[in-house]
Amino acid sequence: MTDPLPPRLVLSPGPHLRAEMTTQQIMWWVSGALAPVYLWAVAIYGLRVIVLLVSGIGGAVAGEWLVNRLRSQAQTLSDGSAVLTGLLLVGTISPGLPAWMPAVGGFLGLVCAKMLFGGLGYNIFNPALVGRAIMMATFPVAMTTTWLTPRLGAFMGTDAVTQASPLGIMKLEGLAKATEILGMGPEYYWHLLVGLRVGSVGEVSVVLMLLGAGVLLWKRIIKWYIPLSVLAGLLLIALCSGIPLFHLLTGGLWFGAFFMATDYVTAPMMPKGQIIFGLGIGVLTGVIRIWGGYPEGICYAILMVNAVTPALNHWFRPRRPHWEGAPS
Amino acid sequence: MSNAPATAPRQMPAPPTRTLLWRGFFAENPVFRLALSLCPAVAVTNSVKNGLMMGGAVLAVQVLSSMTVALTRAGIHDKVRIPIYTIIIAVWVSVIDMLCAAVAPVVYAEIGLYIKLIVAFAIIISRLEVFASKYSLIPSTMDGVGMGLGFTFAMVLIGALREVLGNGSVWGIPLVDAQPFLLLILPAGGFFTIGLLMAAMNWIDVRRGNPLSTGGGCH
Amino acid sequence: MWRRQRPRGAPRTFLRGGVHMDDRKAATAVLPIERFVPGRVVMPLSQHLGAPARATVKRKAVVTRGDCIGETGPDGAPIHASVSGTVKRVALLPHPTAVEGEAVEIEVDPSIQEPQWEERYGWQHLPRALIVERVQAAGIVGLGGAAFPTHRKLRIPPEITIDTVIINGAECEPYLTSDHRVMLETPAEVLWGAVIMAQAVGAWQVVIGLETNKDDAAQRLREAAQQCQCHWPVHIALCETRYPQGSEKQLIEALVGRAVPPGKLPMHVGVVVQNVATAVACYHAVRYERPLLDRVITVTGGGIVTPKNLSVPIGTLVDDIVAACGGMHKRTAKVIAGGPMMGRALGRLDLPVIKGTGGLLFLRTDEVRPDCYGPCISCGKCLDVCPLGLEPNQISVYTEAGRALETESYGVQSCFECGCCSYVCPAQRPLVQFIQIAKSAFQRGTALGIAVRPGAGCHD
Amino acid sequence: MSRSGAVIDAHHLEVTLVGPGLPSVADLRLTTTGDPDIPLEIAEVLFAPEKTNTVIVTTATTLDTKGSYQLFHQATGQWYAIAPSLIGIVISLLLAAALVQNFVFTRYLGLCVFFGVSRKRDTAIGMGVTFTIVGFCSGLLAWVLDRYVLRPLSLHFLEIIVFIGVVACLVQMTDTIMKKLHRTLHKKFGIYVVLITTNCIILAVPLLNAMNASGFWESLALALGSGLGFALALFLMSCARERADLAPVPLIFRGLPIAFILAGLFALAFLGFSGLQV
Amino acid sequence: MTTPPAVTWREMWRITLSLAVTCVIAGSVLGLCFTLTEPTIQSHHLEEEARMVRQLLDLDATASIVQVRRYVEEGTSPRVGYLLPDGYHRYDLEGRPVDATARPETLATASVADLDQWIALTFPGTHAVGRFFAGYHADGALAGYVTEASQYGFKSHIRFFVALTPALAIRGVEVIAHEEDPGLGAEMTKPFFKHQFAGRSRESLARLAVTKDPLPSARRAVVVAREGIPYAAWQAAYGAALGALDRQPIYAVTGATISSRALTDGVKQAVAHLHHRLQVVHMTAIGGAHVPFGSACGYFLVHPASLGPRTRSSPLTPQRAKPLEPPPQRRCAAGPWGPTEVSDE
Repeated sequence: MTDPLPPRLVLSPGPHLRAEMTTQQIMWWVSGALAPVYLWAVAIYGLRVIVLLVSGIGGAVAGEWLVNRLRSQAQTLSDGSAVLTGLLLVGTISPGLPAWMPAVGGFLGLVCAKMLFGGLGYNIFNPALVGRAIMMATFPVAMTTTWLTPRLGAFMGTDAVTQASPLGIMKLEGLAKATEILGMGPEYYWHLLVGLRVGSVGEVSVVLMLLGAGVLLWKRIIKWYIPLSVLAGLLLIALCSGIPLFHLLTGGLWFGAFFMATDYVTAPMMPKGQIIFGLGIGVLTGVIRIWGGYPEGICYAILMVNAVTPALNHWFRPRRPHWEGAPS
Repeated sequence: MSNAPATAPRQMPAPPTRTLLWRGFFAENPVFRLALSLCPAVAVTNSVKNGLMMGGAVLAVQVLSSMTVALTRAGIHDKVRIPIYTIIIAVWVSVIDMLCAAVAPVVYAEIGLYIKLIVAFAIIISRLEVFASKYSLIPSTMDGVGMGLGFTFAMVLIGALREVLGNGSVWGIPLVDAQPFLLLILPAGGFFTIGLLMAAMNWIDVRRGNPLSTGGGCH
Repeated sequence: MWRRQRPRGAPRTFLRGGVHMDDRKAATAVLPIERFVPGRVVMPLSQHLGAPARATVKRKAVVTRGDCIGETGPDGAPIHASVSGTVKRVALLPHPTAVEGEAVEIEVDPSIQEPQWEERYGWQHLPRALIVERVQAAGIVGLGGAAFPTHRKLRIPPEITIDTVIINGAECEPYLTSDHRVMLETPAEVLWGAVIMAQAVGAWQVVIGLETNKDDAAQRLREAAQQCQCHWPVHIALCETRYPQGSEKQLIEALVGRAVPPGKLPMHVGVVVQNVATAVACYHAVRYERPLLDRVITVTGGGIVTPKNLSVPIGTLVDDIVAACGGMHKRTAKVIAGGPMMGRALGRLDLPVIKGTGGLLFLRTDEVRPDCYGPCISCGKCLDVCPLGLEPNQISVYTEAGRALETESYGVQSCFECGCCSYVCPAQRPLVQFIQIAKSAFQRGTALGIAVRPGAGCHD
Repeated sequence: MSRSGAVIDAHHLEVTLVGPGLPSVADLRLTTTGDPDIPLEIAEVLFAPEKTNTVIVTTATTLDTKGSYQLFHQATGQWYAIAPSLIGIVISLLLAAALVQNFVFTRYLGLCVFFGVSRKRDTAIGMGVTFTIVGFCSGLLAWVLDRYVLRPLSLHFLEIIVFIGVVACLVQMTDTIMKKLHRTLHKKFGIYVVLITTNCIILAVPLLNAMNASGFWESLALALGSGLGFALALFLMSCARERADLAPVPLIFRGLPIAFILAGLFALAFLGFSGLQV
Repeated sequence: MTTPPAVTWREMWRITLSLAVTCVIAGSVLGLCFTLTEPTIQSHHLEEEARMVRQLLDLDATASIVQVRRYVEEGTSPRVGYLLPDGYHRYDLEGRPVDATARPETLATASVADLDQWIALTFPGTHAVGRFFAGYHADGALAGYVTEASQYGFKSHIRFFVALTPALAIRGVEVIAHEEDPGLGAEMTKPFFKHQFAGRSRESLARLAVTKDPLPSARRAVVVAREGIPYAAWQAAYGAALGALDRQPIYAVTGATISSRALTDGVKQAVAHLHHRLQVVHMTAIGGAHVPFGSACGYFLVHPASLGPRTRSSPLTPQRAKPLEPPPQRRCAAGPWGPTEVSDE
């Protein structure tokens, strides 16, 4: 079928092609990379994880929708960032939390950290982590005590609240007693690796997170600079504690390093800046874990280093080749 | 109904008393609009009581310093007026500080440091420089009262919001047994509250059709 | 520290930035160049950078192919009739780059016999000035797209020494295969053209740079270099297939490892770069004193029924080419003169092919990028691909906020608009246009705010 | 009694003894500095590996790693003080004042100047540097006045007027000296020097020192730490605000409201430092 | 930059004069104000402390409270000193009395700060390190002790009072100052936590543990009932329920185990220290006579009569200066240990 003159030729400026990956696709790829982690969470914590996800995502989506509505501007939900924020938020909370709390966190995080600054791309702090920090300040008891024992196949599972997370025990009881309670043998480390341990919804299985991160690295959505330097930074501090492997495998480190710290908007853009950013996160996480008040510090560490991102972007700029002696 | 007597040599007609008294509440609110004296607005407003006390202290210092300056302005040498204003404020702050300590020791224990810090508030010295040094006693007093009341209003407003939502109580009396929204009594909550209240003020302004001023800060 | 090191044996390339993209050349790379002569041509009088030519013919005049119909000053390139026939009108007609411009419309008269151009004696050993003179008389301009009069590039100021002539056969734009076919089919002409230009500028070596996806052409050139005995050091170098490999400065960096500072020309580092088609045109101009008359173009894209490599007289209308290529698909949304990255979208089809047109690209709705864009998410991809180390994201954000005048330090002025940043931007922001706006703001001295268009609707 | 040991962890401390030989458990008497009358229970005394004359004392009672202790060796009649090193204390106080108890984000001081000056990065850096230097000097000067004049003469009711006087004089002096010595420096930083007077941090530091009856090193750490903390807060805030200035912030939030929200988010992030024991 | 117009001598003189006059006026205003408000501020301060002690010990307005201040004298042979009602007593580290100094008549109405200064001057290198209170009913009977202590909690030091019966069982705990997180550590000031200590004997404290289990509701009811009623009434009402108290752990505040543990450790330590020190000061020798602690009646923290506003009173100030004479033994056997129990006998 041919037609001598199509009705309308588009007259847009070049380039007329574009690469495959769009913002929306990036958001969905990241969400997809998180899927195994959440499936695992459902497997060990039961269907309540889904309720939490619905709540967290619902809160975040509601926040974005409401602000757009109040500003009477076009809805931006289809870019997928609000859903991802809700998803990430639920990854950082304890599985036994009352279901309405993630909604509050998601809503406030999205509104305060993102929508008030003009929406996607303009936020300075990671909205999911701001949501978590707000929840931590508002529901301190629920956020720190509602851990569940992981039990494979526990679909509607027994909701027994167990001892604290490994890092909580470490903070509370000190190294010697925690070693005794946790029984840090090879088997324990194996459990840490596969994710049979007490922890936040998204952070338990290091293996599955590596899988998701592998996908993101393969799709070139994230680069290795940030995650590796986060791990390196933490290792630096954890070596002082005497149990580097424990610190490396537990807590929200991997979740934070691969899925939180790599958030484009709140991370620096140049490799050098990214490495400093990552090292900062790692070191601060270690400092908070070992000397600070909280058992786990990656949430606050990322937030604090997010604050430095604009400065890092200012300091580390692309190298302009052949500049010297050239007229500007 | 202007009260300004045209006696002083470089006198301009003072605005009417009503304007002087009211403008501190909205149009020139020292916290929300002029963005001066912000420290106590965040620091001591986790309860209405503290806010009211702080507001009262600022009101007293403002009025007393304005009165002092209005009365003695003929004798103040122009070159050293700023140091002398500072001394006057410092004296009144010290007096109020001691009185507060004597009258309300419990509240004073919490906000004592901030009462002392009133001496560094830009709002007070700026009112002295802008108003009290140019007008006679009564308008200056009224101006001080207006500004002080505006400040107190802001403090009570912020304090009430933060206490009711963040602490679940009013004037220290618990309202409900439910868990309050703890964030608001933390520092972050204080900043959020003021930010939202400022935005609300802007919103009212926009609804009234006034142009939006995004300025502020002391210079 | 982070600079990419070229592994031993790997193809040469420029140092930073650039995009690897699907070259989409398969559809036309194997098609030989076909000759197509239309029933009429429209010769715009402005086909090069600089003041337009003055028409020397009137309506109803009869012209023979090769007659000069537009004169210019010493800096311009004259226009020659590309077909024999009758001048129908000299008028303001639609122009592919400007909105419209003065043009000469010629109706082909098949009865007029095409003139023959004889080989000139001693063409291999002409003095430098004479070569340049012949090139100028032939009306040759840079056929890579810039349309800068070639004789001006060959006229080197005495204080500058040129050691290398680079023939740009990179053709890094996707879809386009015209240079590729030219090199495949007439390698000797390319070589001789290059040697002539080396003579003209006093260079002692010639480097022909091709991308690795044209290694068959490289092979043909190598064979030709052995056969033609031009006694000149000619290197045929393969470069990585990476956009914008064909950009002058990038190609110089890849081939001779020299960096051209912003604001300077290649000749300042001792290099002259010419396109493959230009080289062939120069060869014809010097050997036969034949003016620039034809142009090899690639007609391709999902919107055209039969993609072809065509050799057409300059001035051929797009309409006629579409007809010669079997017509357009219904869903064709965009017609682009040139490559998809730096080419220009055409709003109508009654426009002529001019000297600088390297191809015609017909894109369907599903092949073009959408017109709306989202906010910058600071992914930094544009920083990675910018060959100059600029910060298009910052420029765009500042420009959007109406603060284009603060973008100096992000390098607005040195951008050559290769479009890599726009290509990779996941938010599909038209970064090149933001940079253009910023540039014009600097020229005007004031910046205007641009309404922010959040990405709503883009993703549906 | 100079410092001769340090607390290693909750149950161990390390002491370098004057003489050789390993003292027995019964021979040692360990007390906290404030409670010398109540000995703490010692479980074991061992030589420290690879150190001469240094022993590691294991206690049954839990020790405070930041506390100071006294050890009495009855056989030699020697006293040993076990305390964190001075540098350690000063650094820890410094970090506490700059980060954990950041004056802007946890004590809400200096906000007028903070919001007024944090719009541009350059002004923020200028103010931060100037404030740190002037604040440090005024903090020390005020401490000297408080310790050697106000306190002995029981004139503490004059502290407000004296401290504001110190600040005002220092600011005037800095301004004049800078003007005389370095014109360009004055041009660059002069405006900030004048602004310092309205920054309550500079007044709060001596007031806090007076209130807590701080010693010299504590005052020094507080003066320096508060300045550094303020400078850090100002710098981070200015970077963030420059970015927020480019954003399509809702109309009613433009300017100060969004700056407050931003400060709230910073305060939220700084919560991570809470409970930090350096 | 325009140079400022030159200042004439006359003008300079005026400026100096006006500044000087301002300063003088300012100084005198402040001095006047200070003189007027200082007594009230001081009495408020004392009153607040006295109110708390009185409330903790269920004392009525006629009761009297004695503050015992503890000092440490540094040096090669350190001494521990106690400012007792009759004077300043020094002991060596083992608790053996070294000497005692009667308080000069001139300091009869001195404030705490003045007394501290007096001691610091008399015994160089001495500084105050702590204190406790003893409360007496109007008839002179010992009502109990209140000791002040502090312990590092989650973020900073928690300062608290522990009230004890004469037999050193805990009557109550009151947190004076803390910087714990709201909703977490700050919950330890709530009745359900702080009253968990009430009723425990000194001996049982050594075994006292902190558990993270939730507080059983039956226990909670008993504990919360302590709020607002006198100790004796509470014990009378819930005596039966308190039976197994010594085996009951402290149930930590949910999510704030560190703060809960810190306070529990602090209370345990405070009681142990008070026990130790009472044994020392209980036997006080002045002029060879044993003065059992609690028998002296002169040095009141607050005497009912001194509580009117605008009266100058200081913690160790009697309304009428009493000479250091061996007071009659009045029901001092209320203490749980007799002289025979003192270790260094």
